[in-house]
Amino acid sequence: MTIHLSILIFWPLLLAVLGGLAPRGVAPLFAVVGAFVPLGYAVIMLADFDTGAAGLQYVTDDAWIDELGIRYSLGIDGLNLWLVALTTLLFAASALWVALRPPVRAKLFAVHFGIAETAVLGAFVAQDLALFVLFFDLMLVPFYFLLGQWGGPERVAAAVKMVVYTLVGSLLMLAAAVATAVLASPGELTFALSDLRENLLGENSQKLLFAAFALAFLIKMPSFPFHGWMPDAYRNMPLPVLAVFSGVVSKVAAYGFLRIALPLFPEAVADWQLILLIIALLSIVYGSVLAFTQTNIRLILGYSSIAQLGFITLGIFALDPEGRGAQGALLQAINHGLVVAPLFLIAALLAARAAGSEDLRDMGGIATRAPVLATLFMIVTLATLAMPGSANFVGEFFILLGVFESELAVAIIASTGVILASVYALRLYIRSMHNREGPAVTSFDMGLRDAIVLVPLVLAILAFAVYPQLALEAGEGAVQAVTEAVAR
Amino acid sequence: MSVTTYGWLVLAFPLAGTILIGLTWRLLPARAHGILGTLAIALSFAAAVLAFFELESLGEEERQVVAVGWNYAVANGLDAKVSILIDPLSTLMMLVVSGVSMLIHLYSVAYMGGDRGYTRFFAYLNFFVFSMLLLVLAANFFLLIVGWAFVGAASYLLISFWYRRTTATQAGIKAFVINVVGDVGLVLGTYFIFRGTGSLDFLTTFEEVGSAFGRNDGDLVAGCLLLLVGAFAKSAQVPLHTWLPDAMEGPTPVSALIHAATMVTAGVYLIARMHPLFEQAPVAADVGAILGCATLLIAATIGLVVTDLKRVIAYSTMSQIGYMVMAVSSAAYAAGMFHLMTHAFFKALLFMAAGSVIAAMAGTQNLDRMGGFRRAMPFTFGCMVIGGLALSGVPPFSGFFSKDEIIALLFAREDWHVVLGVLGYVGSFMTAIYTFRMIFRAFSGEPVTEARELLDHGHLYHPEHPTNPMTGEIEDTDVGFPGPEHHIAEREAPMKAAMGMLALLATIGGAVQIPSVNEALHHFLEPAFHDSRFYEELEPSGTLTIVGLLIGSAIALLGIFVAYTLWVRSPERPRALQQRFAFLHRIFVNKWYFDEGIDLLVVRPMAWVGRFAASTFERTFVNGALVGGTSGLVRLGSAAVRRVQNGYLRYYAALLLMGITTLGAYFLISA
Amino acid sequence: MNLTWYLVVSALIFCIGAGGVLVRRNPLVILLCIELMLNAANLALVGFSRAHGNMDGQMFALIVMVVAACEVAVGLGLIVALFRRRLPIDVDELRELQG
Amino acid sequence: MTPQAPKIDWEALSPLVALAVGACIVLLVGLLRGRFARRHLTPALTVVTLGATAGLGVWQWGANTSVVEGALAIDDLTLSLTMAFVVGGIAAVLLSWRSSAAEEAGEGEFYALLLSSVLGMVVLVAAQNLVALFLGFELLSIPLYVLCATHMRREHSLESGLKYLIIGSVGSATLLYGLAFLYGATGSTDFSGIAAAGAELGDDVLFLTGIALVVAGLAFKASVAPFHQWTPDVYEGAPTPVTAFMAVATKAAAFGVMLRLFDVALIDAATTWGPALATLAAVTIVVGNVGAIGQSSLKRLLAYSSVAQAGYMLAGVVVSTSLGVQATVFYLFAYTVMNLAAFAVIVARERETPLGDDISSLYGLGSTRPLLAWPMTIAMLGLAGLPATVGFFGKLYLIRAAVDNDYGWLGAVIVIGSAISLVYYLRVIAAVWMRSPSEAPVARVAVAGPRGRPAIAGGSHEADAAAPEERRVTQLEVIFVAVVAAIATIVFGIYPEPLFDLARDAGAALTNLV
Amino acid sequence: MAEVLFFIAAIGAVAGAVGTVSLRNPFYAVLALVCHLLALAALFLLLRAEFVAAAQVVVYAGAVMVLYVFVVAYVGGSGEPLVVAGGASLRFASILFALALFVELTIALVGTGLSALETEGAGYAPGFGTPAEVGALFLTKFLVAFEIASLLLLIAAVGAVILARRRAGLGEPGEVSVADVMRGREITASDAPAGSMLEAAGPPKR
Repeated sequence: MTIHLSILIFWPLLLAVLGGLAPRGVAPLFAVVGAFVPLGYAVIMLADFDTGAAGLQYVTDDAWIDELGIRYSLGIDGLNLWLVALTTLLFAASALWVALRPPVRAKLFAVHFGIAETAVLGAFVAQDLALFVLFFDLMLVPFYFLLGQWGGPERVAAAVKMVVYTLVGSLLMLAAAVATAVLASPGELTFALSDLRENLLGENSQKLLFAAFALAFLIKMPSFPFHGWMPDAYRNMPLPVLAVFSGVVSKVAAYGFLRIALPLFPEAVADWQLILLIIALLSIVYGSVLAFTQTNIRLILGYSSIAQLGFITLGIFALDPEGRGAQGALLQAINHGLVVAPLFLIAALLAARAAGSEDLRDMGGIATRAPVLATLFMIVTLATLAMPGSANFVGEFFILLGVFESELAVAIIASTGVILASVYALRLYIRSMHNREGPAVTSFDMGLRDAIVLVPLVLAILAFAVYPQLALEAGEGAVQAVTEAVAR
Repeated sequence: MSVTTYGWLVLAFPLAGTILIGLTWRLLPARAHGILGTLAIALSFAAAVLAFFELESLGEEERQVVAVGWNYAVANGLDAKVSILIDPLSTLMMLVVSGVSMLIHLYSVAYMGGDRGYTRFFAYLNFFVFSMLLLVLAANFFLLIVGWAFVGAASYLLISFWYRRTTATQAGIKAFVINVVGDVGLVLGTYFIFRGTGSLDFLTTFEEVGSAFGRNDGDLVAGCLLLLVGAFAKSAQVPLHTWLPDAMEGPTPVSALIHAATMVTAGVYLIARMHPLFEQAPVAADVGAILGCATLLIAATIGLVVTDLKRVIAYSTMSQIGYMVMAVSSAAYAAGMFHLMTHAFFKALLFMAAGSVIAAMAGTQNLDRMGGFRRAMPFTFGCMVIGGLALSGVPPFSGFFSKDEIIALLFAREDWHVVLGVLGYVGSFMTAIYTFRMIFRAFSGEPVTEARELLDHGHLYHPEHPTNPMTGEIEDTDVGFPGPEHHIAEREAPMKAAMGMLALLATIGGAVQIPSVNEALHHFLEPAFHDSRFYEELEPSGTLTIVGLLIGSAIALLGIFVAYTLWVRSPERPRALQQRFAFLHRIFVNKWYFDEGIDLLVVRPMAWVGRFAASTFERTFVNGALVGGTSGLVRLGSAAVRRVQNGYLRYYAALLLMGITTLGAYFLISA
Repeated sequence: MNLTWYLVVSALIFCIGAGGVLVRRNPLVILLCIELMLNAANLALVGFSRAHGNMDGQMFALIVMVVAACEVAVGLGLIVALFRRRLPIDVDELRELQG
Repeated sequence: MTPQAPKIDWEALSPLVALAVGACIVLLVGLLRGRFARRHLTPALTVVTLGATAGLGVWQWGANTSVVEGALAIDDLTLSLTMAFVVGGIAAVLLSWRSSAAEEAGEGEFYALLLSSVLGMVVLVAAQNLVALFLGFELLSIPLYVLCATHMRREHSLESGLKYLIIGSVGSATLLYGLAFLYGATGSTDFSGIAAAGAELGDDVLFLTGIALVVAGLAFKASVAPFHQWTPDVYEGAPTPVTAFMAVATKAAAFGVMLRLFDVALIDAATTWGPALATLAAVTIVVGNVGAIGQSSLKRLLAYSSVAQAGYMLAGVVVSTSLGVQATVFYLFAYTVMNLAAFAVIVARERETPLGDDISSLYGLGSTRPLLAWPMTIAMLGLAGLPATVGFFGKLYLIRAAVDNDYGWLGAVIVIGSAISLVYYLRVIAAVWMRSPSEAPVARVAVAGPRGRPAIAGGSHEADAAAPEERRVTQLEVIFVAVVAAIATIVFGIYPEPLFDLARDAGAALTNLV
Repeated sequence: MAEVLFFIAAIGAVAGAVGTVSLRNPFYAVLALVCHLLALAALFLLLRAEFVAAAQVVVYAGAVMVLYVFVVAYVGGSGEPLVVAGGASLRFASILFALALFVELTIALVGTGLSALETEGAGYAPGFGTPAEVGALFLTKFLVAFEIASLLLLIAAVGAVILARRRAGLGEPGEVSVADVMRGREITASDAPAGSMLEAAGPPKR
């Protein structure tokens, strides 16, 4: 019983509120502090985490609402340890980025930003179904404001579309969660995952409820064909926000599959496996193909995310005995977050060099006077296309191996996704950095305030590429537990 | 120090060089980086040499040493470690790679002198060497794949080194994507093998393979074929070869190093390395051999007609690698590696010479516009001829021994491999022809303006505008384009040194393995192939060898003679021949329509699907049916509700009454 | 004379009243129709009270009369107010609020 | 025969007495000459009365007695709902303090009517026999008819009054006829008697038809589709404080009586009316949410939303378990605080801008008036049922109750409804935060009074007196209501335990349920 | 004998109801309602509800209706054409629904298993329906109802006053508002609703 996780998740909120009350000027400072302390916490946790031990660590478990059997129970294990770290890292980076370029009404921005981090972290560490759902739905609110107030031209419409579309899933999940708890509770109603895992439902109700959860997660990812909200949202969301949104929020969905769906509905998962694999496959191919037809950088990255999350879904539902697929999915979730965030920030820099345009057709030749930017961008690009030697490749290697063992054909088709990825990623790089200069391009290298954010992120990517073992070891036990649950 | 330590050092130096150059890109003057890079490789080479001796000092059977650096991805029953394997095979490769690389670095120090991207060039080049050595030293599939992809990336970076040339970037992405195809093949192949042996480590796998798979076991064959996909993509074998000719967009040293000497031979190395698997899956091996043979003929035919200097050499590279693949796939391992080595020498040499010529031509590579450089650039001419003789296998040059060794072993292999041997001779005939066609057209005949400029005024030809030789579009000389002082034919010392060195090697390189005289290489490599079924047995009889050598030299000389008659004696003859064999000529000129085929089968459909998805599907289904449909439904309902809410009190009352009635009806019915 | 008759009559009156509310436009008359409905209820109540022989129904009926009176008072007050504001005494004209 | 005077438990009866007496006093004080007395004393006294009622209610908590020959039951259900009425009442008083609606009606009368309406609600939910029920019903309605019309300068007000009166009377007539049938079928006016008789009556036609009519009558009061149509018009036309009061208190009363009647008197017919009510609930949810989309008048929008909310709460009634009762009561309170916050903001904006209750009156609120913007935002998020607001747990609780009693599909309908509702709730939030005042259409002043005063429901003289350009007079009490309600929404969204306890006691009051 | 009386009264009641609904002139409608009420009183008597009957005549037919008559006179009961805004469709629908409802109710009343309805009613109990009984009940069982009813009356009165009393700024149709005179607008009888006092008085003298 420790308070650490509570501090970890509520610190940003606290600072956000304080920042809201503080005088206008210092608000960004509050945001930075609010984002960096959790980062420190997470780093310490990484060091302190006991890889060998099974089960949860840093557990907090208090009664919250007896009436509904909802407990305030948090915990860290192999599944969420690194995702928490990733979250704190990306939020810290993004907060710093914003603090160095304060937007209008920075105070309000900081408030929503803090709420967002709290919600995401909460969703990651929650060990109670209702608590998870609560944070999962809460996540959307701050992003609605961030998109709606600081977004691009059609921000309001995009924001409404995003929230409504994704909440349709989330609310169904809410109902499903309640149903699960009510049906599964032995006596007293309980939402505690540990209890729910113990007494599972009948196969039919499992199928129904799993469908609700799956829908919610697939929409959130987003996964083909439920990505209708994505283009508008991505086109209009402010880039630093988009960095964390695309980097982290989508991972909550993937994590949800591992934490909630697989353990609670094993039989349903077994029945729906092929369907979900096919959805994942379609996401990979469709996302990749669209990614190399788009010219708007945000959309290229958006569709590439669809493909990447397709891979993650693929891994989760590989359900191979060793749990390689899930292991890879977990790793890939971290990797994708780690690469997509800097990419969005770089996109901001590119736009700054292409007279504000985010369209590839207006770019080209930006590398000429920006060697540092070009190098960082190149590293991130290669990581994105899962070049062997990057941690992303390790992730995909595990995923594909997992699928290869359960569904050979799927694996072989999916591997074309790797090829397509190399096409759209390089296309993005070449058409922005290489070739003849675009008409409005003025090439200049990145400044200190860009480097201070981007370089650490890229270093993180490199470090991860050299030694992914750490994350794998942490995840191994937990992942196997999950997959065994399904196998049983 | 132990042999593995040297192995790590071999890896460490180039990497350190890359990082150092990268970090000091602003601190040191450009030239310093050139020297730094060369130095790094030199050290690496030294380490390789030491490793060689260290290895020699070990006993026959413990000449396969594995060293584990750290666990890379050891989880869920997967054993992907950072571990290197030092054995004669990898050592030979180390030596060749680091050695040739060193010379080419040296060459580049001068050749790239005028380029604005000088520092970047050496960073890339060092990175490439590191990757190549990683590939060579990898002790498990995972690391092999890593190195494999790294060299691919390095080659991409160097191909599109002049990144503001659209032609260059296109060539780059083409090369990269095809290489990724290879990587994927390698990965999937690994899966198949891993499924059987349950380990990624080479030596474990090789031990397991016998017990894990039966002969020609389905999984194993599939795995090996997929490995071949990887090998072919990297070694530009049919049908995954189309990237290599385009890769000539890169600076000439790159072509020399990557696309002639080292990277493209990785496939050969892979097959040799995986020999236990291929011997267990002969079907796959045969496929390899046949495709290799096909490649060598196709490439040679194209080489006969291409008019681009560098591309001629590129195609000849393809065809030579075809020999090697054919060799290692038919268990002539030593011969294959031998040819790999000699080829590295003379092909690098040829490229350097070509680079010198191209420099003199101010970037132009078209043979039709060349001529008469013999007196203008004697040194280059000399090198070119030596290289040419070696390539076309004229005794006593290195190529002669290696190539004929291969063919001899093919004959020794009996049954249908004999056919391959015969075709090998056909290939070598064509080789001799196109090689000397190239040489004659570039050096003999009336000096062209550029040559004359060099002869009469002793300085290089400078066009008023730098242009892209492919498209002829005007360029500046800033970063991303060739620099202003980019024309330094054979002037500078480092170039001469490098070329001279290679010329020497190309001449005497064959000495290491002369049939029935000196079997050094064969013995040296033996420990690496101790588990091979053929290595010992496959031994051509003395007479066969002698006959082979004689036929080989005869064919080569004949080829040279033909070339001489055609392009020196009566230059109008080729035109006539073209008329005669118009059909063949068209096929050859269009490179057997491979690009078109791939474009038709892969690129176009993909693009079409993409356009369809982006324009139609996204709108009609994803946003139309799913989003628009539901929202439309809701709006409709909203409209309906608000129409009913029309403000007429009596309407409300009516609805009230209706509600009451229906409710009453329901209750009556349920009663 | 059994009680069903009385009740059927009350039902008839109730429905006439209800129908009246729908067809008339003058709020005064609509109020009258509502009175009809209430009286129908009264008749039913008294009838049932007779049937069960307990007084509750009758008491209820008396209370209803009071209520009816109150509704009338307020209703008429409203109509007067409308008239004062020079608003048309016609429910079909009063449809500012809609949609 | 000399009738034996019934013994009366004055303690238990005290809350009602307080209200009645308070009403009379306020009425009398309203007759005083002094402007101060009328303007400020009457509302103060009203608040005091309501406070006293609440206090007495707390004092009587847990007594669970039935008074005056079992005519009324003063149990925790009654008292808890009384609290809801009191909250709504106090809010209404604060919102109408210094408002022109009250002034036009004459403060004394205005507040007296308010109080008597509250009394009617208490009687309604406490009633143990049909007579008391009907009387309570009327006592709650008739004052409201008047209150709706009090803002005479706007014909909207009168129109809404008339519509409410006529439809309402039809509704109560229907109810009455239904009650008559119940009495006829069971021969008793007491719930207990009806329940007893209902046990053997089973599905007698007369009995069921009676139920049908009663359902219709009550459904009308709770604005359940298809008996909801008066709601938008009346809500829009009535003075905003009155609308707020109607929205929260009336709804609470209607559901209170539903709980009593259906879950006590008619429980044996549950198998029959259950599905009917469930269907009505589903229809209501859809109609309400769908209707609210694209409304530009905030009051209208909230009216439709209240229809939808009624649908949610009806689900709680349908399941007819004590869990359902608890869920309903809990949601009633959640609904009360959330709506009060929203209406308070609307009142404030009506007084500040010439735009009335048009959604454009909220434009740019976020940057200029955080104290109004946040309450509005929180209220909307709460009504949409998003986490960290009490609305979230309300929905959770309702769904849980529904699923618990095999009405899982109703739970699904609830969430789908909430999903649709987001469209218009988010629109309001967007208006608050994401639009600039410049986007607002040119001031569309509602029918101007003779002094060129924009006569807006809930408008205030201080506000109107100020010159149009700097009409910045927001009475503090309005902001106070908004902020308090918003805070309650959040606090109960994080620590709902107190509300749960209250709901649990209320549910326990209906002893006959599982 | 009772049957005869019943039929007379019932017919009277229904006829009155129909008259109320269908007569164009509100004034006549009111009178029709009075007839209806008297007939109803008779029915009450037949059902042994003397006091209710009496109250019906005195309170209802007497007091309440007088109120009506006054208002009609004040407002001017302009008979409206019976054409319905919703057109014939709504009217047809409403009649249809009314009929349907009637059918349902009748089914309920006839189909019920309640035996008492088949009889003349329960046996005669002494004092059933007498004022004494009523009074006693009002003071005992229905005490609450009684009190609340009284309060309700008070509130209704207050409400009526609020609504109907004069107000500054709200023009009185009977009077000429100064503003109108200033605007020099010609006040004509046509401005006043038909049947109002202004109409009777005609335009003001200048």
